[in-house]
Formats: sequence, structure tokens, C-alpha cells
Amino acid sequence: MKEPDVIEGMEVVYRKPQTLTATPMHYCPGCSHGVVHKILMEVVDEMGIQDKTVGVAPVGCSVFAYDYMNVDMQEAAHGRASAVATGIRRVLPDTYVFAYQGDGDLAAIGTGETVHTVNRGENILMVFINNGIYGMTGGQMAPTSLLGMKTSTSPYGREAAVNGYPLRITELLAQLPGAYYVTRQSVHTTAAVRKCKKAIEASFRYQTEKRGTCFIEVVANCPSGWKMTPNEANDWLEKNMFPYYPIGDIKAPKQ
Amino acid sequence: MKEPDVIEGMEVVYRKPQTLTATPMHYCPGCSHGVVHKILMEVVDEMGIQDKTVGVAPVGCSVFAYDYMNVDMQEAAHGRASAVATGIRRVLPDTYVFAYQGDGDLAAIGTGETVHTVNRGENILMVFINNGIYGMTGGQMAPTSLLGMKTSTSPYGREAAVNGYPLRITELLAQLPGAYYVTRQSVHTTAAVRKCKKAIEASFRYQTEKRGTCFIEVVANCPSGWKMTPNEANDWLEKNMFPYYPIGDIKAPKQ
Amino acid sequence: MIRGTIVVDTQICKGCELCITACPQDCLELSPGLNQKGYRYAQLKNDTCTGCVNCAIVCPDCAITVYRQAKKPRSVAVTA
Amino acid sequence: MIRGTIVVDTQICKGCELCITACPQDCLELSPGLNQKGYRYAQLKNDTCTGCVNCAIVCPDCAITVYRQAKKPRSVAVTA
Amino acid sequence: MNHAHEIIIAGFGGQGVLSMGQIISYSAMKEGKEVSWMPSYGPEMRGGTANCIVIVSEQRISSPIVTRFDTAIVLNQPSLDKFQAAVKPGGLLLYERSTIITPPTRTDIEVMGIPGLEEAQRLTSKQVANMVLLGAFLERRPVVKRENVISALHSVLPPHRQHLLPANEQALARGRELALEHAGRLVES
Amino acid sequence: MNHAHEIIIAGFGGQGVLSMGQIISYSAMKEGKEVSWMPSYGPEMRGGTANCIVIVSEQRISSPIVTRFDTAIVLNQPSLDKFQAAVKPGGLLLYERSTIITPPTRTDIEVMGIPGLEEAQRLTSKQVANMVLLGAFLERRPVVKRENVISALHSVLPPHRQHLLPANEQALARGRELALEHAGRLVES
Amino acid sequence: MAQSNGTDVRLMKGNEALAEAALRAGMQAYFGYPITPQSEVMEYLTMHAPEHPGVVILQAESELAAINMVYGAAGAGARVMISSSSPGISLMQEGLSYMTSAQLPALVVNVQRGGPGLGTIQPSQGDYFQAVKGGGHGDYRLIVLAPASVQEMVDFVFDAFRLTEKYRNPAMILADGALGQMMEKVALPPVGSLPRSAAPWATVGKPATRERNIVTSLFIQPERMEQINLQLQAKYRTLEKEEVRCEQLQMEDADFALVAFGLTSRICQKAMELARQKGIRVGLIRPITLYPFPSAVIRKAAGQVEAFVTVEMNAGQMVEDVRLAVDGTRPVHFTGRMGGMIPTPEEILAKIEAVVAEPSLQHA
Amino acid sequence: MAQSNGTDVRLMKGNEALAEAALRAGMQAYFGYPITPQSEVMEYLTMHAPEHPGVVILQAESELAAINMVYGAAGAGARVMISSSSPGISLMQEGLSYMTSAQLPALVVNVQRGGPGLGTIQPSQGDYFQAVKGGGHGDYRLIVLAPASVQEMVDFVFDAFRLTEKYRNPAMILADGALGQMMEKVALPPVGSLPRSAAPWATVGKPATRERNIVTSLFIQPERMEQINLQLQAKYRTLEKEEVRCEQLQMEDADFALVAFGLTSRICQKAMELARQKGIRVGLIRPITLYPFPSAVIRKAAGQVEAFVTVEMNAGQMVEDVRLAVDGTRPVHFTGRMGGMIPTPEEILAKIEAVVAEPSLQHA
Ligand SMILES: Cc1ncc(C[n+]2csc(CCOP(=O)(O)OP(=O)(O)O)c2C)c(N)n1
Ligand SMILES: Cc1ncc(C[n+]2csc(CCOP(=O)(O)OP(=O)(O)O)c2C)c(N)n1
Ligand code: SF4
Ligand code: SF4
Ligand code: SF4
Ligand code: SF4
Ligand code: SF4
Ligand code: SF4
Ligand SMILES: [Mg+2]
Ligand SMILES: [Mg+2]
Repeated sequence: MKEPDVIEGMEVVYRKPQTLTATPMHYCPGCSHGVVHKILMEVVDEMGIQDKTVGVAPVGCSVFAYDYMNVDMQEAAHGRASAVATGIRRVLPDTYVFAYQGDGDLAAIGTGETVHTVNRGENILMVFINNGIYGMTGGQMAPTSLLGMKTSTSPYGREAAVNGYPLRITELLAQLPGAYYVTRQSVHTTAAVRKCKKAIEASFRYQTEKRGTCFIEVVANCPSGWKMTPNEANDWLEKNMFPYYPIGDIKAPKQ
Repeated sequence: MKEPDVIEGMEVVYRKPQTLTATPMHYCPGCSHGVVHKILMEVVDEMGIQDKTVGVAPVGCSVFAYDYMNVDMQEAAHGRASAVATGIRRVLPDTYVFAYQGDGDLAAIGTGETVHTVNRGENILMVFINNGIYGMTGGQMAPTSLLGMKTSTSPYGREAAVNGYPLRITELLAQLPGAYYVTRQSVHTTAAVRKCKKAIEASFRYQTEKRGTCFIEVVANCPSGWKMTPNEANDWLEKNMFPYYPIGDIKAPKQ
Repeated sequence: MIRGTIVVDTQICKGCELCITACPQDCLELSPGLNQKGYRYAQLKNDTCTGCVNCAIVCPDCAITVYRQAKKPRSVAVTA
Repeated sequence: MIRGTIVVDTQICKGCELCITACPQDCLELSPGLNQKGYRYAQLKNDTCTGCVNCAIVCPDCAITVYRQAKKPRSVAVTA
Repeated sequence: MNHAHEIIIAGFGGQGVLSMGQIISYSAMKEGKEVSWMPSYGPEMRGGTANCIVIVSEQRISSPIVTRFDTAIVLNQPSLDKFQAAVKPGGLLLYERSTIITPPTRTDIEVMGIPGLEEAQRLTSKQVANMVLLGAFLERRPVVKRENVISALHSVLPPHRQHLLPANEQALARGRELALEHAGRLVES
Repeated sequence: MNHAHEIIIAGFGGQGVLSMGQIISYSAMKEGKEVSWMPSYGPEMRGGTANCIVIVSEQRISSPIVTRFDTAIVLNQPSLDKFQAAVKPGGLLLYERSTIITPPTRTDIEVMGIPGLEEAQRLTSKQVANMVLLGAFLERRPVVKRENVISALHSVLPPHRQHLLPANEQALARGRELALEHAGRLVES
Repeated sequence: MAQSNGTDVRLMKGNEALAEAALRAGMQAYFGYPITPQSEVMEYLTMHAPEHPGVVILQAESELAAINMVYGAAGAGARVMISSSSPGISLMQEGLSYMTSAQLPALVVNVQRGGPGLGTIQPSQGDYFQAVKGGGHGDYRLIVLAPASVQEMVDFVFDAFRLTEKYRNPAMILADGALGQMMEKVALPPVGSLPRSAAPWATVGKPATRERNIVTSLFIQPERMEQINLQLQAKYRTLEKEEVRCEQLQMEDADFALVAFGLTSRICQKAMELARQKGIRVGLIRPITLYPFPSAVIRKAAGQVEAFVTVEMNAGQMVEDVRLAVDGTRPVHFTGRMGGMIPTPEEILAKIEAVVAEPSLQHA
Repeated sequence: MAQSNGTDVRLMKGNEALAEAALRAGMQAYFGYPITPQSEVMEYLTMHAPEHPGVVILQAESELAAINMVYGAAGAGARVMISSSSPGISLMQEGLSYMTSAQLPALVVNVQRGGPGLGTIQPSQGDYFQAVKGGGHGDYRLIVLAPASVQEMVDFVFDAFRLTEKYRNPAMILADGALGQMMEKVALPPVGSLPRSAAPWATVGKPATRERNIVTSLFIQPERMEQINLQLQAKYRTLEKEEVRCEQLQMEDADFALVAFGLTSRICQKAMELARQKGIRVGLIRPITLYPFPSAVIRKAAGQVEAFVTVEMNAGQMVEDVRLAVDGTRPVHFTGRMGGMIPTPEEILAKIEAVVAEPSLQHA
């Protein structure tokens, strides 16, 4: 359903990019996944690289990303998106390749692939949606769940002695020489969305220059998993996630 | 074959510990594995904890470690020694548990298990033999092989653009809060052996105190894989491995 | 004051209220009725909209199209 | 000078020569003949050994037992 | 054949169809009956529809999955459309009248529309709408005893929801009244 | 049956038993014959023993693995002990005399001990000891032509070892002489 | 709701009942990773573990890590369980091969979903081959039990622990998503009812009084490895002789036999009722142990019935074992649904009727 | 050593010949991880890749990563290969299940070693079940080719690429350590002899002219997933009709049939020679495609021979497929060695003689 270009003498200044399909997203109300999908596709649209872009969807709530993103896509096994992206990028060296993964996918089951993909400096963009929980399977503890956080597998709160500390994998990856650009963003406010989009733009640019892996962590909400309204979730995000996962560039090339 | 305690009026001051079996080791002449086995078992012997120690052998040249170490041991699947050690230590919380792994085992196929074991701060000692090569399978490239290093799968030398940079996994692990004591040692000289042994002693001590994971990287030789004599290999080690893998404590508790 | 307006795709909107929080003009509210999926949806509650696109930018479901008084239009995601 | 000596398990020794390099007294050499596994093995070439245990410490195969003139013996790995 | 009563309860996720089924099951178990509760799970649940099949029987239950039902309780239009035809001749089709646009058309079964949502909102909150329907159902098909349902509610509600017990009981009672009225109307008309 | 010659070559790893087999195989292939070379690999190789089975035939080779041999060439005592019994009656057992303590005992086969190591050391280096034995073997069982062996050597030796060609050729020739001498002694004694 | 005999009767979901049973059966450690439709197992365990002090429940970083933690804990002598669903079980194949070779006891639960690939999360029996023939490398078998009710999700936990420890071979409970999600009445045995026999081979620290214990699957000399294999095969022959379990329903007078396991067997019961209403004398053979498979029961039935109809939620897997047992003496038919679909009693009835109507019951 | 017809003849190890064949067959990408006894494949490829510009050879961090790189590259339309040995193949089971479901072509090479577990590195055929029945979850099949010579290690690479691309289903070359390590004479086809047909479904970037391409194995509606399964099953029926390969030796006058695949079939040839010397008329049936299995050939032979003897380097796996084909009409015997041991011609002969001497050739 495309809205008209002009209405009451006013011109359209913002609309859904054509690189998103018409399919309504299945995400819960207010979920960050939708925002990140949108800005990712806006960048593809604005850069005019739809015909040169291949995406990889993970197993997690964003498993259906290919239903919404209007680019060629592959759906990877749980945790293996970066390996799949490696396979694609190696045989299509002039393509823009991105992998899109949740925290369970990228930082639990896929840790090995994540570390080695970045260590090889694969020329891909890795988008990492850190919502501190396993959204899709019903709110289990993620490696990034905060201490004390109650989830369906830490019903009395995450304890360091049993489950270890929340994993700041992004900081680890930033130290690998293969990582070219590593940043942590969020999408819970207009300003945050704009910044995050800039990070995506930069990452796609670096890909043409074959400079290594670009890695964007998005500190995201999961209203359902956290059992909050979207606005509550975004507040909680700022108050609880940001102190442990501070926003900003972790490794940025000199401009 | 035990030598006598006294000979020509002289007393024995150094002999093989009883925690090593009589089986001759299968390692190539001069291989570091033998030295590390020995000092590990010396510590078990001296601390009198043979009856409370369970070791885990990897898949790699040291796959037969249990033939030599006279303690209860399990042989883990390739890369999974730290997961196996986790299983043991969780059900036997008052035991000393160590996992012994090569660089292919710990830093390639086992990366996920390695990162998460340390992140959970499992109360085990991880011994990591970094010889920059896959010894057992015939000298293929390891994640830790140096740039330019010729191996049977990098016959023209390792290239960063294709294979990424040598992985300093120990530095990464040191940043995890679960890591209590992280050090890099070697065993190519008498002094080095003595220091390395001290690190092992400390690690076992910390285990009783349940302080988290102790991690000892041993920068090791592989005369066969490197195609050198043992003495050449030890020289090469100092000249080439040490600059990239500097010796010393990376994370040490305050004494 | 620049004049603007928005069109909400009421069947797509999930009533998450993020746009409401994001609107600097406080011109959004939830509808009293439900859409086919059972959600109350966002709607303009007054005509103070400036077409600043804040609401649309945070909308996870791309449910908002924003219009603004002719001027050189911004080029955010306009590709039609 | 403290007097010491070593006994090499000639069947276990693989002739890696690390002990030779490690000996501060330069009192070790490889045998001319081979052991059953086909290796030349380490042997004392003179009697300047001080029992300093350097050679034994670096030996990967635990092939060396070290003795020293009575004094309070060091306690490295002596448990018999 | 055997004395099994086979029920499907269907609606949107969040309308409480799964817990309705659980309450019936729990009560039946208390009465020493055999029971099985089989939920739909999976894709259709996320914001979509949900249903459960409940079988209450005096004998060991063979298949917990059946395709024809003695009773269908449907809380939204898609469920009505889907399960109307699956009611056995002579069976009962009970539906939430407030949200249905196209009412059922079968005549060989007992059809009963109950405005559970409206009644619930009138009582306390729309959250007990399902209890209104349950009350109506039990009036027409007393597969379990009312007093056992009340005590099942005690067991099924989590501690922080125990304060809703009176509201639930009221809703059950209101459902019963509506069913009686409806039956009355049927007789009158 | 068919004109296959089945050979086992065994010794310590590093004595060059695998490459002896490869040279025979390579030469046979050049002559248009069928050939298979089956190495032992695995645990026994690490510092232990190694062997390969070579079959040279005019016809398609069925099993590349056989347990009885026309010729056994053994370079150390364990291999002699292991394969002596596996030589077919009338077959050839060729062994490296320098390192054998317990010589073979069979009398129904041709047994020939050659001091390859000593001869090799006398010539240039002990590395060509295997070539001495190969020379002797080919003298007794000319399964491939000498000139093809020489050219096979050219192909098999890696570039940085091509300078060893003359030494290898010498060793082959010396082996042939020793075999002839040995045959002579046999005849004499 | 404790009963006089000390058992509890409750209304529970299959997954939760299984978890509660494991706690009561004296499980000492559980390692797992979330996956639908069995995530409730770990969720229940983390919630209720505090009632059983000392029990270890650990969410691993992956199924691969989890199965290797199981290896470690089992090797250390603990009674240990792991659960997952199809894709997660595929990731454990190397580990399971290792465990059979190292002869470690452990209980593996597969609550199957539709495959192949990521597939669906709906019930399926598509992993029969994987479970029964061995999805990992080498010659090994798992002891495989197929429950058909929530009560059996409880009972088979006890059974499986007993078998896995007796034979030192991993045992699997092969369930499906529906069994995991459905609720039924269950009687729960009391805690402590399953004693654990000593594990003198376990790695717990070597006292001076014995040789060190080694848990390994590496026997680098092939002669030695063959010996290990012969040991395993001997164990499997014993299992085939002594531990076969099978249920037969109305087989006394049956002219046709349905063969089905797990949930499908209950749908078949309904189909059987329908068929008998129509005068077709149908019986049901339900293999309870899928390995060891009840071949003898089926072979015996072949002397009685005119034909077999195997019903599975897959493309036809167990039917091969049925055919092997029947060995050509009677026709063996198959009907099934795939990818998360469940056959209905009516579909099965239609198949039975088609078989009955076959002009000749000779084998095609 | 180029021959007039443009082919090279060389003496090569099986593993190296396979690697060279892959390069000549136009393989565009290889992902792998070292493991004995097949490490020479990647070693050869890294050495010789520069002769084939543009070919991607990447040593992955694990078999798990490698198979998923294969998934990505295959999905992007490349001709891609992976190789490993038994434990490494077990780690790929999830990936293989995904690939069959997503209908991706790729060549998987398993140079088997003795199992289960870490086992030995000696030759084995212990992974037959895994390869043929599907070691991963769900209903799928691999196309499985079993070479018996170094020449076939070359030829089957071409064949397997052709089949995998034609059917969009992963194909496997199931070899063993001995085949990988032994040297034989091979004729190498020239580069460029295997054209690649278009892959319009591949994800290469979506032009304005078509809908986006999606490579996935997720079909969350079970009805849809069942459709996918029906597609797969239809494909498998076609394979069973059109792509069965089987070799028969001296079956014309045979009273007894040996059935064996891969290296074992050559040992059986020797045993057959020995048996015929003793006047026993033995023939040999060698399944070349293990899936699709040559059931019809065996069923036909059952009308001729008195008994079958299946020989495998395992505890008896293919013998089940032989039995299913024979379907009780003739006795089917088995002999095998396990864990890395190779049967000798003499052992096989002894088994044949025992079968011949059976008082009755009736089925036990
Ligand atoms: C091998 C395997 N293990 C487990 C699962 C089940 N599973 C699906 S999504 C998921 C985790 C999702 O969490 P995350 O990656 O954080 O994504 P989110 O849903 O939070 O966006 C899991 C464990 C699976 N599909 N496959
Ligand atoms: C799943 C699996 N993949 C691969 C192998 C083969 N393999 C055995 S040891 C080894 C690597 C050994 O290297 P490293 O860990 O560095 O130990 P080292 O021999 O150098 O001490 C490999 C790849 C295996 N046994 N199992
Ligand atoms: S469960 Fe969480 S992450 Fe998933 S769609 Fe809902 S809010 Fe988003
Ligand atoms: S191959 Fe290398 S690591 Fe292995 S035993 Fe020999 S020297 Fe040591
Ligand atoms: S465009 Fe700006 S002013 Fe208008 S509704 Fe949206 S946020 Fe408010
Ligand atoms: S942000 Fe979008 S989905 Fe949310 S209420 Fe506003 S318009 Fe609706
Ligand atoms: S260090 Fe040990 S093995 Fe090496 S030469 Fe000396 S005694 Fe022999
Ligand atoms: S003990 Fe000391 S002096 Fe004596 S041989 Fe050894 S290193 Fe040399
Ligand atoms: Mg998440
Ligand atoms: Mg190494």
C-alpha cells in the first residue's frame, strides 16, 4: 500500500524504502528488529546497490528477515550466518554482503564462527542485535543477559557464579586486526536511529574498499522477552543495558 | 625403569615424578609437549593431589597424554576439552580439573567452547600449547601460525588477506571477567621451564579458592612441523614467536 | 511554523507508541478502535505536525509516511 | 665445585640435544651408537657435572636422573 | 463408543483459549477422569491464532488429536470459519458473539453465540471473557462439575493472580446465566 | 593366474621404503603396466615402522591389498619377523643385512641379505641404502626395466634433491652387483 | 496431591513431566541449549532445581558444548541428561559417536520437529533413522525408547537411566513436539526410587589403590579398535535379546496389523477403533524400544495377519525395519505425513481400507 | 605426460587425484578442515590452486564453519566441494540436512576411518548408514557414490558434480582411508570438460528484472514444509529410477553373489578368483551409487543365485539394503571387519566356503 507522493500540496519526505517488501513484519510491537531492518534497507536503497547486495538471515526472531528485505538472501543455520556470509563473499568478491544476527546466534552458538570471520577480516558487514535474550524461543538467557536478569532459564536472575558474566563480545572482536570498523549503536530514539544508519552507510562504503570486517552491535529491546511495553523497554535499555554496553565507536578508522 | 636413589655416594636430586607413567612418550625428539607434561605432573606430585585431579586430553599430538600422565583422564573430542572439563568440574566441584589443548584444538575448532568456558569462569586450569601449527595431522596451518609461515596448507606462506592474522586468543580471553589468571609461558630453557611450572602451581592453588579460570599459554615448538632440529626450533621460537606472542603474565591476581 | 502531516498505515501499525514518544510536537495518540489484528493504531490528534519525520524514523513497522509543505524536500529514503 | 652426575635412560632418550644446549658445564654429548629406536642418545663426555639439573629440567622425555654430592638435596620432584 | 467428550477451543493468542482448556482438563483430572490437552503451538501462535484440543473421557484416551469435535468453542472469526465444519452432528458450537462478523450457518448442531467480551467488560475486565464462555459451555455440556472448576481455578491461577478469583467465579456464573437465557430464547423462538 | 607381481617393502619410517615402492610403481606405469601402491599409514608410521604393498601386473589389478607376496623387501628386524612367512613358496625375501640380528630361516624361497647400509655409506650417504636394495631386487626380479627406473627417479625426486641422482644411480648399480655376487655365492656354496 | 503409594498425580505438559521425572530419578546434571519445542525442559529444571540441592543445571553455549559437557560429567560418574530437538540433535552426532565408543551412560532426549533443515517446529518422527541407525560415524547404536503419552515421558526417564547405566551406552528418548507440548495426567514416582550402581570406571581422581581411569574413544591400533567394536556388538546382541519392549493391541484376532510408534501409535488406535466399527479386524503393534527393534514380535505376527500397514510422521523410515522383520512373507504398506504434519485417524483408516481392497494381497 | 586425447596419465594418491580432478572439473570453491586420512586434499589444493586463477581454497576454523561456508558459496551459485573424514563428517550433519532442504548442490567427500568415536585412522566403511540413511535430522537423502579405485576418485568427482547440480541435492563421494592413500595410474580429463548450467535461483544480487532469490530451509507452515518434502521425495524417486549405477562381475554363471562396495569390492574380486579356482561359481555385484541403491539388480540376481554374501568394512550396514532388495527370497549372509581392519581375500573365501557348505540353503 503505497501512499501518494503529494497530499494537500505537501510532498512526501519520508516513506518506506522500495527495498523493503510489502509484507507486514511479524515482530512484536515496538521491537528493534523492525527499525534496524528499515535503516539497513534504506542504505541499500540510497546507495543503489540492491542488485549487488546479498544478505544472510540468522536463526532468531529475525529468521524471516528475507521476507521483508527485498534483496537476495540466504537463511543460515543457527549461529553460522558469518560462515555463510564468508562463503558468499569469497565466491562473489564484488558483492555487498551482510550477516544479521541476534545475541544467541552470534555470541553463543556462533562464537567460533564470529571470532574467526572477524579474524580473517572478511569483507562483510556484521549486524549484531543484542537484546540480551533469546527472543524467538521464548525469552531464555542469552550470553549478553545482564547479571540478575530474570529469564525463563534464569528464573531467579542470572548469577555470575553459575552462568558467568554478560559477554561483551564486541569489545573482544574490536581487538582483532581483521576488524576494521567496530561500533555499538542503538535505535531507540530518532537520534540513535540516525547515527546507526550512518554506521551502516560507512560499513557498506568500507566494503568496496575491502578493508576488513565491519561490525555493528545494536543494543536492542525485546519488549516481549523483557515483559515490558515498548516504551518501558526503551527506558530499561538506557538505564540498564547502556552502562554495561556503552554506545559509541569501539574501533573506527581515521577519517 | 627407576634409577637408584643413591649412586657413588651422591643422592638423587631430580627424577621423573611418579605421576608420570613408565610409557615412553611418542612425541618427536625435542617436542615441548613432553616438557609440559612433565612439569604438570610434577606439580600434581608435589601438591599431593593425584587422587583429586582429573585431566582432559585434546585431539592433537597430545591426544595420548593419558598414556603418560598417571591421573584419571578423559579424552575429549577435537576442540571440546574445555566443555568436557566443565562437565567434570561441575559434578565434582572439589576436584582439580585441567584441560590440555593445542592451538588447533583450542583456538580453531574449539573457539566457542574456549571463550565460553573462560567467560563462565569455570574453576579449571586450561593449558594451551601454542606451536603455531597442526602437529598431529602433518603440519597444517593453525590459527596461530605466523604471517608468511609455510605450512602444508599455506605452502606459499600464510597471507593475512586470505587467512587473517595469527590469533592472539590469550589476550582476548584475559579480558573476560571469568578469567582469573592468564599468563603466557614457554619451556625452551631451564629458566622458562621453572617459570612455567610456577604458573601451573599457582593455577592449581587458585582452583581450590574457586576464583575462576586459570589459563596458561605455552609458546611451544614443533620441530617436525616446522622442519627444524629441536635446537633450531627453540631458536626460531625466540626470534619469531616471542615478538608476536610475548611471554609474561597477561592478567595476574594481586598477590 | 513549517506545516506537515503524516499518514499512518492503520493495518500495519501495531500500536507500540514509540512514535508518540518520539514526536516533539506531541501530536500523536492511539486510536480508540482496533485494527484487524486487534491493535489500537497511531493517529494525529491535532494539526501541529511539522513533518519532522521523527515519528517515522523510530517506527519499527514503517507504518508512517511523512509529508511536508513544499520546500526542497529532504531526501531521506525518498526513492519513488 | 659441587660434584654431581647424571644417568640417562638410553632407551628413552631421543637424542634431541636440548640437554646438551642446556648444560652450563658443557659436559654432555650424543653417543656414537644408536639405541633400539635408532636414536643417538645423550651421555656425559667429562666429569665436570655439578648436578645442577638444568639438563633434566629441559628434557622432554624425562630421560635424565640427576645426582649430587650429599648436601641437603633439592626437593624438585623427589617423591620416592 | 466410549464416553469421551472431544472439544476444540480456538481464538487469538491472548484470549485465554489455552487456559480455558487447562481448567477443564484440571477439573476432569480431579474427578478421576482421563484427560488430554493438546495445544497448537508454533508459528500461528506469535500474534496469530491459538487453539487446544481437550478430550475428557471415562476410559484411556487413544488419540489426543482428533479432527471432529463434540464441542467447538471459538473466540474469533478465523477460528469460527475453520472449525464450524468440524463439529459432529448434534454437537455444540459456542462462539464469542462480540467479535464475530459472519455468524455460523450450520443447523444440524447446537449453535450458541455469547457476548463474553461485553459481559466481561461489564463485570470487571475483558480478561475474564473466556470464563464467561466456559460458564456457558459447562451449562450446556457438564463434562466437569462446576465446583471442581472453581477449585481448579485456585490451582491454575499463579499466586499473583489469585486476587482475580472472585472475578473469574462471577464470570463463570454469568456465562451460565447467558446459556440458560439463550436456551430459553431458543425454546421461545 | 595373471602376471601380477606382488611385493611388500617394509622398514622403519625414514628408511625410504615408501619411495622405493613409488619408484617401482612409477617405472611400471611408464611401461604401460597396471600398478598399485598401497602404503601403511597411521599410528605405526610415527617413528615406527612403515610399509607399502606394490602390485605390478599386465592386467587390471583386483585387490591392492594382499597378504601373500611374490617378493618381500625388508629393511629392519621387526619387518623381517613380520613378513618372512608371507612370502609365497618360490618367492623372494630380500633383506637389509646390516641391521638384522636374527636372519631368515625359510628354505623354500629365495633369501638374499644385502648390506645396503654399509654399501651406501661407502658410496656417498646412508640415504641411498634403499636404492642398493632396489638394484638387487631388480636384478633378481626384473619387473621393470632399469632404464625406466632411472628416468622414474628423475620424476620422483623433488627439485632440491635432483643432485642426488648420480648417487642413486650408483647405488642401484651396486645393488645389482651385490645380487649377482650373492647369486654367485649361492651357486658356489 | 500425593497418593497413598507415595506417588504424585498431576496434570503436566510432556516436557515438564519429563523434567520433573529426571529430578526424581536422581539426575545429577543437565546440560542443554534452548530449542522449540522442548525449551520447557530446561526452563522447568532451572525453576525447580533448587528443590534438589546439588543438582547441576547448566545452559551451555551450544548443543555441541552441551553434549561434550555431558561426556565429561558422565565420564565423571554422574547421572546426566541432555535434551534438544532435531537440528540440535544433529549437532550432537559426533559427541554421541564418541560416547558410545567410550561407553558412557547418558540420557539424550529428542523432542522431534519437522525437517529437514530448519523446517518447522511441529511434531515429526523424521529422525528415526538418525536415532536408530546411528547418525554419527562408525558402528554404534543408541538405546531408543519412544514414549506415546505424558506418563511414558515420565516412566521412560527411569527406564532409560536404568538401561543406559546397565549397558554403558547412551540412551535416547525419541519423542515429538506434540508429546512435549500436550498435557495429561501423570503419576510421578517418588524421589530416590532409582538407585545408582557404582561406576568404578569413572574419572573421579585416582586413589593409590587403583590404576588410573581413562575415558577415551581413541584406540589407534585397528586391532584394538576392532576389539572395542566386537564388545559393542556383543552388547547390542544382548540388548536385542533382553531389552526389547513392544505393545500389542487387539492383535489376538487381527487380520491386519498397524505398526506405529510414539504419538502416531495413539492416532492408529483411533483408526483401529474406526476400522473395527467397519468390521475390519485391525490390530496394532507398537515398538516401544525402537532399538532394539521388536523384530521377533513382527515376524511372529507375519504368520497371522494378511498385511502390515506402517504409519509414521515421516517419509517411511521404521517401515524398513518392519520389512526386514517380515522378510518378504507378507506385504508391508506405508502411509505417513511429513514436515510437521500429523496423520489423522481418517487418513489411516482410508489406507487400511485401500489395503483391504487390494485385489490380491500378494506382494507387488 | 599428456596423451593424444588431451588427458593426462599420472601415478597419484587417491586424495591428490581427487583434488586435481576437482580443479579440472571447474570447482570454484573448496572449504575444509584438516583430518587424517584425507588432509592431502586441501594440501594439494592449496599448492595447485594458483594454476587455476580465481578458485577459492579456504581452510575454515572447523568442519562446522566449513560446511556452512559451502552452504553460502553453493547458494551463491558456485561449484563447491568439501572433504573430511568420519568425525568431521558427523559435525556436518546439521549443515547437510539444511542443504538438502534448501536444495543446494555441493560435493561432500568422506574418506572414512575406523570408528565410532575418535577411533583409528585406518580405512573403514562404518559411515554407510550415516551417508545413505541420513545422519542429520529429517527425511532427506544424499546422492552417494562409492569409488573403488584412484581412477574413480577422479571420475566420480565429475559425475558427482553433474548429479548434484542436476538434482540440486548434495552428493557425497564415500571413500575410505586406503583409497585416499594409495597410488594408482589415473587418466585426468582436461580442464573445462564439465560445463556448469545456469543457477537462476542463486543469490548473486537481485536485479530489477526478477524477484529476489531466497535460499532457505525454513518453511514454518507445516503444510508448506510437507510440500517441500514431497518435492524432495519426488526427486528421490527420479534418482532411484534414473541414476542407479552398479557393476556386475562374472554374474553370468554365478551360483553365489558377493555384494560389496568401494575398496572391499576389489578384495572381493580377489576372493572371487580364489573361489573360482576352487570351482565355486561366484559373481560380484558392486553398488556404485549407494543411494540410489541398485535394489533392482540385486532383486533380479536373487532369481539366479543360491545365496548372497555381503562384505563390508563395518558391522553390517549395506547388508540391510541387500536384504530389503532380496526380500526374503534368498539367504543373505554377511562378513565384515571393523574399526579400521580390512578383510582379506582369504577370509572372504572362507565365508563363501562356509555358505556353500550350509546343509540347507534355506533362510535360517
Ligand atoms: C541448532 C539450533 N539450536 C537451537 C535452535 C533454537 N533457537 C532458535 S532462535 C534461538 C535463539 C534466538 O536468540 P537470538 O539469537 O538472541 O535472537 P533474537 O530472537 O533474540 O532476535 C534458538 C536457541 C535452533 N533453531 N537451532
Ligand atoms: C572433528 C575433527 N576434526 C579434525 C580432526 C583431525 N585433527 C586431529 S589433531 C588436529 C589438529 C591438531 O593441532 P593442534 O591442536 O595444534 O595440536 P598439536 O598436534 O599441534 O599439538 C586435527 C585437525 C579430528 N580428529 N576431529
Ligand atoms: S520476541 Fe523480542 S526480539 Fe522477538 S520479535 Fe518479539 S520483541 Fe522482538
Ligand atoms: S608433530 Fe610437532 S607437536 Fe607433534 S609430537 Fe612432533 S614435534 Fe611435537
Ligand atoms: S512528523 Fe514530526 S511532528 Fe509530525 S507527527 Fe511525526 S514526529 Fe510528530
Ligand atoms: S511507531 Fe509505528 S507501529 Fe508503533 S504506534 Fe507508531 S505508527 Fe504504530
Ligand atoms: S634432552 Fe633428554 S631426550 Fe633430549 S637428548 Fe637429552 S636426554 Fe635425550
Ligand atoms: S646436571 Fe647440570 S652440569 Fe650435570 S650434565 Fe646436567 S646440566 Fe650439565
Ligand atoms: Mg536475542
Ligand atoms: Mg598445534
